[in-house]
Amino acid sequence: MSETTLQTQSVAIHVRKVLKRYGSSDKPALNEVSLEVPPGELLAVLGPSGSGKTTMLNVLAGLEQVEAGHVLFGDEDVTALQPEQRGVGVVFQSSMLYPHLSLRDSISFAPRIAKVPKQEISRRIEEVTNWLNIGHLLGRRPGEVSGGERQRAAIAKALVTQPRLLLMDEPFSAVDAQLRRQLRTELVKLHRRIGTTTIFVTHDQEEAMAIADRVAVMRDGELVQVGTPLELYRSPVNSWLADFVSIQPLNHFDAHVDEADRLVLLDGTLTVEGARLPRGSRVAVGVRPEHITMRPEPAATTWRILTQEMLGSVVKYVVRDTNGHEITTVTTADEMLAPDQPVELRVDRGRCMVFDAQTGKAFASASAQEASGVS
Amino acid sequence: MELTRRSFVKRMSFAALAAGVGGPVLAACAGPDKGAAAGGAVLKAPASGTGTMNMRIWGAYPEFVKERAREFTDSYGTKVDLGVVAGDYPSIIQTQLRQNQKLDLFYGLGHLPKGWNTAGWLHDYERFWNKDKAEAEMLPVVRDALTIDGKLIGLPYFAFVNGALFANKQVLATAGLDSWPTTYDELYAQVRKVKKSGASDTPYLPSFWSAPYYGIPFGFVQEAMNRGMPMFGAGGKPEFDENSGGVVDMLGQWRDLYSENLVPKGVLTFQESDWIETFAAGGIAYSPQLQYDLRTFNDPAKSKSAGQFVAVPQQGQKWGMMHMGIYLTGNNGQSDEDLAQAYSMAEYFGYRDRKSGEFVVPTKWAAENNLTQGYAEVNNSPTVEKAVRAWLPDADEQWPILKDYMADPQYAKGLYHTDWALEWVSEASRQLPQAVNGDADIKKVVRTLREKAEKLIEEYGE
Amino acid sequence: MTSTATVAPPHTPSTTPRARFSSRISTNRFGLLLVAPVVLLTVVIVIYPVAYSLWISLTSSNPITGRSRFVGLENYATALGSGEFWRTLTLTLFYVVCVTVMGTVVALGSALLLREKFLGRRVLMALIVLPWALSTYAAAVVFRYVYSPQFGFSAAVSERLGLDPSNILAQGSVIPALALVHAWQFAPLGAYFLLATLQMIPEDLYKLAKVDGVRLMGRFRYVTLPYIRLPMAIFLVLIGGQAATAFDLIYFLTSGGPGGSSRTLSFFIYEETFQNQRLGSGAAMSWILLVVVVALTVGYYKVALRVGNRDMKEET
Amino acid sequence: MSIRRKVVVHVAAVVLAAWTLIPLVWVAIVSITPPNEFASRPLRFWPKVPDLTNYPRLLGREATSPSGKVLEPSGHSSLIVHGLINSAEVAVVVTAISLIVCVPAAYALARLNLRWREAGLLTIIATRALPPIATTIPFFALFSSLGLSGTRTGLVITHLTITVPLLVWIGTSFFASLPAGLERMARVDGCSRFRAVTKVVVPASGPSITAMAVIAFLTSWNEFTFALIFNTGSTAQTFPPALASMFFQVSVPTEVAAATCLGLLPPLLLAAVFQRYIRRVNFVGIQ
Repeated sequence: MSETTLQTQSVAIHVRKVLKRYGSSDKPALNEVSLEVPPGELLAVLGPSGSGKTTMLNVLAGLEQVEAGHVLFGDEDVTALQPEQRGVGVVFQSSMLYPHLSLRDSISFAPRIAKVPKQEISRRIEEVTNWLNIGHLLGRRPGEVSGGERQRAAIAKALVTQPRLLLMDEPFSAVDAQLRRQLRTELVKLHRRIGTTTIFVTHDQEEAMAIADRVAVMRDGELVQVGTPLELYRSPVNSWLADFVSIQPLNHFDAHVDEADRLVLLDGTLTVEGARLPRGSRVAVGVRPEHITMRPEPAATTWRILTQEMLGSVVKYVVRDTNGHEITTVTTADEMLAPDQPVELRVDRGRCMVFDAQTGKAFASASAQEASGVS
Repeated sequence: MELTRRSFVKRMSFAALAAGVGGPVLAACAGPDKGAAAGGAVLKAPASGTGTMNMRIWGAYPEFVKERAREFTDSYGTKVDLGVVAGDYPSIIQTQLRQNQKLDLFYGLGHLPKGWNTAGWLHDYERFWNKDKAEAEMLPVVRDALTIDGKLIGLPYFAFVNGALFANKQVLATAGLDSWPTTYDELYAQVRKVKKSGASDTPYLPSFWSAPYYGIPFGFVQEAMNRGMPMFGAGGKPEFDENSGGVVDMLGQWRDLYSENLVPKGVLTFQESDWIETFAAGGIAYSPQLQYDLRTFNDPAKSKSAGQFVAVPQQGQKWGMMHMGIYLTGNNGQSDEDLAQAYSMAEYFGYRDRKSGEFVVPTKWAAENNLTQGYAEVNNSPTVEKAVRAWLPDADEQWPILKDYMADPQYAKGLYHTDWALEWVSEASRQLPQAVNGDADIKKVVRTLREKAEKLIEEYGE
Repeated sequence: MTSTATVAPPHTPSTTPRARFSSRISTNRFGLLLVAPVVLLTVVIVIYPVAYSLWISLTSSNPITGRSRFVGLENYATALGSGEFWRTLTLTLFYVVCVTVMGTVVALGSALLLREKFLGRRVLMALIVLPWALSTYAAAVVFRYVYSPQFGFSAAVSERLGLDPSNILAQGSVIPALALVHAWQFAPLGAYFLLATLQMIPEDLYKLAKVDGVRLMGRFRYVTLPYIRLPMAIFLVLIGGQAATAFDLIYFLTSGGPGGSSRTLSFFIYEETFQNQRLGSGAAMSWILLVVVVALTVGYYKVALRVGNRDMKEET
Repeated sequence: MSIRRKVVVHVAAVVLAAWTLIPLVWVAIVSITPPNEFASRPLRFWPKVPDLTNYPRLLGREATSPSGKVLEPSGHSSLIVHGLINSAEVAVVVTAISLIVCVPAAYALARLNLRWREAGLLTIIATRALPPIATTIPFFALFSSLGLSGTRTGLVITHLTITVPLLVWIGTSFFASLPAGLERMARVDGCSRFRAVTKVVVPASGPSITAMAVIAFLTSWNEFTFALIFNTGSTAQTFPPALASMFFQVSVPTEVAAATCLGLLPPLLLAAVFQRYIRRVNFVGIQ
């Protein structure tokens, strides 16, 4: 299928040891960050505010000059290039369109600056706006269309330049939740269609996990982990990241390994078989609520259901042991268990994320993979 | 502080700026750098007019001057760039002289040229080809006024009596008055009678009390002189003081006129147009006015009581004083040719038309606007008499009265022929109203004015 | 990948033209480049002349004789030691007070009114800009036709009412009368300015106050005033500074009269520098006036900001 | 709204309209009052026979009075006509230069986070506290050496001393209110820093820049002090001193009124047309 005539490009992006500081601040906004993005990938840069993710976007767009390091598009070193020379398309968080221009003029602005022939511009606009279903709005100004239409127009604007790289800075943060989900899906479809290397900045882990081929998580100006959503989900490099990328808050446990090679959690009310760690080591263990298997067991004495919350397809339970410890579990909404129901809990070793008690770093991923293999 | 490259560049550019702009400024501020333009042989009248002459006039009858300038251009070929100035005329022109603007022919009042000449801003008329003839034809008082430091400083623009006493016959008749006042005391007594009779609420309009610089100081000097009080002696030495009655008593009378509401409201802030309008509107019995405005008052298009305004005869009591307008020529380092062109224009406007030998412009001034001139031949010419009689009420009686005003008027030469007359007049225009409206003690005002003159003599005489 | 029709030629360093100059330099330099003309112009036509006038204020020169000498602070001492100077300064302050009071009353009144809904509101909103479009000189010329006891509008009205047309520009009333003209001319700006702020006050606050039983004046005091205090302070500073330096209004309407009753410091400076051409003492007095105006402005600003901030804190 | 409140508001609106308009309308009425009706007792609010002849006469034409008399052009016509032309020329040049210089500067001060930004703005605003008469003093000396006295160039320079600080001030607050990130978008759209300003910021600030232009024009058109001191009587005399020359001289007050109306018409029209933009002027500017 080749109804697309837009000349799209997809280059590999190489970010090499980029250092960026603002003013005289000691703490770098980007601390020797390196990142490799293969051509055509949709990469989400995820991080809390102040983590440097927007700086990363600005550095890629050329809006910020770096202090050290290099940025390459394919094999071209663009570090010294100005934004207008980089051939990137950007969808900004706010003011994504020129307030004083009609949508058509906003969208055609960049190609006009680049002196693209008029006919060619019209052709591209027609094509892109058809994809995005905003062809009928081109005569209006940004103030006269809805939020979602503005987002689509902004994307159209970024695409008509046939960018080598498409950058998006939390483009959907200003619209309501439902529309955001819809736009996300459209974005993924569009990316499939055009295949342009796309870097998408967001602080919303759900969004990042939902759309990205890979996610780069940033914190305090450093890249914490880059991986597919599944990798991040299953093998976070540290406990902070494990927390950050999970939709439901993790259950955290201090644990030690006993003589029987078991992980002993919560003073022993919960144990995990097959720790495969040195005896007596003290570790931090994180378990996702959905990875705790819960089964009603009238005879159970340790755990009882404290509260339950219906979350649609799943039910979230808070369960309490006799010592007053609480943990959260999520199960499919096949049945609803009532409070005070005695339950039995089980955690597989493969579902445990084991971190160093002091540093919070995950133990070598090899053991984790091995563990998952066992389960 | 370490001298970095940046700060050095910064300093250098400041220095360059200061040198570039500051140099000429400092030089210009040092004051007049041209010596008085004097000497040289008498010039010959130019054969033809060339170039453009700058002319600046007072705002009265600009259309008249414009028309004459056009005629001059038609006749002599010299173009005229005519500018009209009103308001603070002396300060404005002095500023322009100071700033070396090109002023070939401009209007000046009697108290101005002495200082300007001292400053070296003027070209005198000693090299004017018809200087002797023109001087011989001038009224003696005019010739005297125009002779500064023994040299002819310019040609007369006009010569009329400032503060000529006019009356509104209608109001006087209503009040039942049938004799003219012969002294200021009688005048003020009559004014009170008129008010008492109900014929007018504000029977007296002392036009010269008003806001402009040529208002109250001139009124003060002229009434004092007319009452025989000494004002300024040789070198501008003040001869009045706060202890010997004289001007103090006179100001006391003014104060009474004001506080008894015998004068229109707001007179102290009147501009010239206000005082003309107010008198023309009727309802005022007596007012010292500019002599030539008698025509305005009797012009039905401008006045509601036209035909009622007459001049009060001088029966042993002089009213008003000589007021001189002068054509002056600025000294901007011009060549003899340019100076001759300026003289040529001055001759046309302020003396005789070289081609016809007639007083063309002066006669028109006098005939059309009743603006009397510095030459008896003009003022008494049949043309002028005929023109004036055409509108003058009681012409047979009034025409000799008007001539009498011009026969031997007082002139405040003692004050006017000082370098500092302008400055003293400014000070007086601020001090005197306060004596009139009671803001300041009269004696204190008089003392201030005397001391001001003494201080100025000291400063300028240094 | 579905989009395979054509692929644009790859960007290579050799084909990328050099970036424009404005992009190559740092933000700060680019900014300085944009500011440079103004800085240069301000230095040449404002700062330099002003500094130069500081120098002039230390000299004394005679316009006619041309004698000029350095006198140090003598001009300042003379000014500060003269009764006339203090009289004009006092008069200036009185004038400033009159103008600010009248200007604020009119501006605030207009703004409060324009916040309401009424017939012709849009037209009135446009109309009130008119006085502002004139400068004080033009306003002065216009008000000559209002104030003249001979042909003024006020005279016409008072005659109709059977009153004696009074002389508004008389000793006792001249300063308020001039201030009124100034307020007439300057209030529209304040009205617009305050209106913009008034429209930001949430309607709910008034409802809340009403529910709490706060009366009209109380609602103004506790709801409106805290919001408009800062813009009002700024307006007061603007109009006050204007009034303190006004000259043309007085020049046209009274020339400082009658008898010096309206000779404010600004007009006094005009007389000294221009009529008397005593640049030295005129410059010295200008500097004193400048210091007074700046000191009052800064002081007032500080107080207003503090009060404004306090109000805002109380709110939250 | 209660009826009482409605009545009060409407009455207040009428009062405000009257307060604003009466002085202006009265001058207009005086300007069409024939001389013989002027200052009649009792004063009339409307002339019996309106007389429009002052206007053509001031513009240099003959006119026929209501009584059928053909009147010559006013003696002050060339004064007024030249004054209007000079004022327009000076105001246009002042507006153009002010915009060219102030728009970039105000933009930079508002949006580029410059060093010395505060100091610069404060200096600029401090110059506004100078009495205009005080700035004439140095120019008094400057102009005599540069030969700028009595020229349009000189007047333009003096007017810039007022308009430049003013426009930088209000321009800064205008630009500060533009949406954030406008320039960044322009940059990635292929504009250099400079083009981002000319191609995006300036067009997007249309209303603000219009307001700045109107204010510069009005300031120059209305400027009196410099024009009085440096240009009175010269060929470069602008309207205000020309009107002053009529005002202080033996002119018929009705004619002065007509001249006043002629000179005030351009600023009044301009302000009325652009008042929506002018209302945006925000003097808070700096914090």
